[in-house]
Amino acid sequence: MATVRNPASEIKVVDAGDGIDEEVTVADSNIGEQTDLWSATAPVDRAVADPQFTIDVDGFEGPLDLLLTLARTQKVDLTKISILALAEQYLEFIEELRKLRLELAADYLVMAAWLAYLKSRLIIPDMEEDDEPSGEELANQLAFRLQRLEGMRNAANLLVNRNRLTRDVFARGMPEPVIVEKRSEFNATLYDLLTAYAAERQRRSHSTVRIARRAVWSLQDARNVLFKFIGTMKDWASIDSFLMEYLVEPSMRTSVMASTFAASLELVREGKLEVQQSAAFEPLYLRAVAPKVVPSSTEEMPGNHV
Amino acid sequence: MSEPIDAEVVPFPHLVKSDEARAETQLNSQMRMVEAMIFASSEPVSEKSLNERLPDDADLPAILISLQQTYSQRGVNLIRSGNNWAFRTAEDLAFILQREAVEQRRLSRAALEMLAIIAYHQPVTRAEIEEIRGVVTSKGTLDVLLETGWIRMRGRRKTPGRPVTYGSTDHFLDHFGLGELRDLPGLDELKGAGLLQSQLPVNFSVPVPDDSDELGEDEDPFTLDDIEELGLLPPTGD
Amino acid sequence: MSEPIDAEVVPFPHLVKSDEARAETQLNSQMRMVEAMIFASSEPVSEKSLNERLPDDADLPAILISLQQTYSQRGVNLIRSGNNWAFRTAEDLAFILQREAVEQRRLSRAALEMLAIIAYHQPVTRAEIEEIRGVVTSKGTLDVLLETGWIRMRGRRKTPGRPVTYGSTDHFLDHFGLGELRDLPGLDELKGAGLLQSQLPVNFSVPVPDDSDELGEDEDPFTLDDIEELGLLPPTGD
Repeated sequence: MATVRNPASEIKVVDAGDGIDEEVTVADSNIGEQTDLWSATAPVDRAVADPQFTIDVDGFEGPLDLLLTLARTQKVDLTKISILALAEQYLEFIEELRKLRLELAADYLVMAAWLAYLKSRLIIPDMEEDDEPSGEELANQLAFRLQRLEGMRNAANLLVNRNRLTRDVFARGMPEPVIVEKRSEFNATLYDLLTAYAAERQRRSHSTVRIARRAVWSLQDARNVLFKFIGTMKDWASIDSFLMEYLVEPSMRTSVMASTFAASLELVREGKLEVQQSAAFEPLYLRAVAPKVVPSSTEEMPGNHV
Repeated sequence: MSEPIDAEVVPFPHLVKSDEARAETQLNSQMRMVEAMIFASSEPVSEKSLNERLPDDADLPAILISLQQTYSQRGVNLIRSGNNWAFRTAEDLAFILQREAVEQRRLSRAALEMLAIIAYHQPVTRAEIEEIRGVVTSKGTLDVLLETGWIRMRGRRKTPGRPVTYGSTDHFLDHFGLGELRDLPGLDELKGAGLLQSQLPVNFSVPVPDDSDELGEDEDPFTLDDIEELGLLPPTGD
Repeated sequence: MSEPIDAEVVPFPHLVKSDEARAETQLNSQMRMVEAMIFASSEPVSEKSLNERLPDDADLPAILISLQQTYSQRGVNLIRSGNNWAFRTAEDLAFILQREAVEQRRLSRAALEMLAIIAYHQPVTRAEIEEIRGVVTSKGTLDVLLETGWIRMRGRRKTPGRPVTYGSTDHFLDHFGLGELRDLPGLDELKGAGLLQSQLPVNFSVPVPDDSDELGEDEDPFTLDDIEELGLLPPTGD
């Protein structure tokens, strides 16, 4: 059992002892609690809703975000963080998740593999003739990326909490009906232009797809037809013989055959139909199942079909 | 946690001032509120609704009179109509707003689409634009686009009928902040920005627009006759 | 070409008194014009378009500074964003204006993070944004941001593939009450720490974590005062 708490983030691993109720709760509330702008990525809420699946790695914006959250549990300035300890923590965390047999996105595993490599590079002294960056350099790179991400998080937070137009600060509510700007007579932004272009091309590309769509005979269609003929099928009859009228349209042929075959198997399972075929690729013969059956012999089978 | 007892508190000016001065400060602060409320409102504000948002002891008539005086010599005046109040440009300055008033026109969706197609697919003929858009182009839309100064007639395609080819202008690049035509985002960027969905037919492509101002091999320059016919002559004086 | 010798020069205030008075009247009248032009619009007005409508000899920067001072203590302030100017309600009056507040569109955390990266790192490509965030950008996040009008496609990076670069808009400055990009909160600190570079700065290093309890050369032991001040004493029962 391990519990780590800090005001910025919370990672809790609780082992109830029987290995089943193992629960991992991750709450990341590091940014923007005081603003209504962050759409809540509330893993906690999800955890409450579904106690069997209390970790949602989706709550993290990728492995770097997870690392950053873990780093905060070290309760130190990011510039003083132990990358080695952080790597171990990440690997442990991932291991913990895998014990729960949770599906993890590939990039979390890639990061785990990289951190395992980094760990080995940090522990084993660097070879002199090694061309690759040293363990320390790799660690610095990671630390840099973490600091940079955190820097941006903080910046975003500072930004959205400024006094903002239409929320804290207001423009003239009743502008006078005169346009003061005189940049050009026509007004359109590049974004307008691109949106229009993309939407237009998209629309046309879709209509192409629609034309290519094939008509399909549904299973239900096939069942309906089989039911219609089932009364007349006292004797063995080739499947083609009563599908003739539906096979006229060449594009429908495959679909009609496939659906009818599937439907006939279904009816066989329900005990309403019998199916027979002398060999692979030979014609299929169908017959209704009579309430009291005298088993029919193969001699009665008409053999005049191709 | 514990603060030193002799912490320095920023003194508010009116604390040490006379009652008169205090009243003035209060009036000032309430004037600011009324000023902001009238400014931000999308319609003239009633005295009732101003009163609702002011402290109970506020003397609204006095505030309004003060404000009106303050603004009386400015470029903007506080105007009363009935029991409602609004800011208005001073009447003697109306000329400055009207003189240069330019109507901003928004391009219709069809015009924007066409403009984009001309930009990406240039040099392109009207029939080709219609082929891409799948609809017949109204003559007016092309006229509006020509009026913007963002597109121009380039020349004539060397095909039967010798249709006019269209392309974009330098003014187009200027307006949309593009260094060159090749700066128009390509397929990957349009997808990346979420403007195009990712499921597209295999043969879907976004052309890289031709940069050169020079006519292509399949284009002819305009002849004198063309210029007359298409009305390309610069307007001459009466 | 030859100017009359007695051409009227904008008189400096220290000249003869009548000239001084005249200059003041002139400044006043031009202030009124600028005031009216900016006040009439709800959008920021560019210096260019202000200048176009002022007399040639007008000193726009001086007028704007004067106006800004005049309004600094009022309920409505004159605000600069980029090269544009607008009147905005004073920040401390937000509480009384909540009625006017427009429901803000909620941006996802990812979108806001991207917005910050674009603002602080601009011009920045999508790949660079993804590098900083360590994740692939979900489809449409950029689209949502573009729709806000706060970011724009700027151009293309001169590297293989010529990826589109993104940057912020004037509307972004206006919305977040920034005079210019240099006013971005925390910008200097980020720059100083080398965190706005795309590559690891040369001198960047993470101190080797020191597990030992012994202090480094650049550390002093806590004094008793520190311990009290920082609340390092073990909590005692109530």
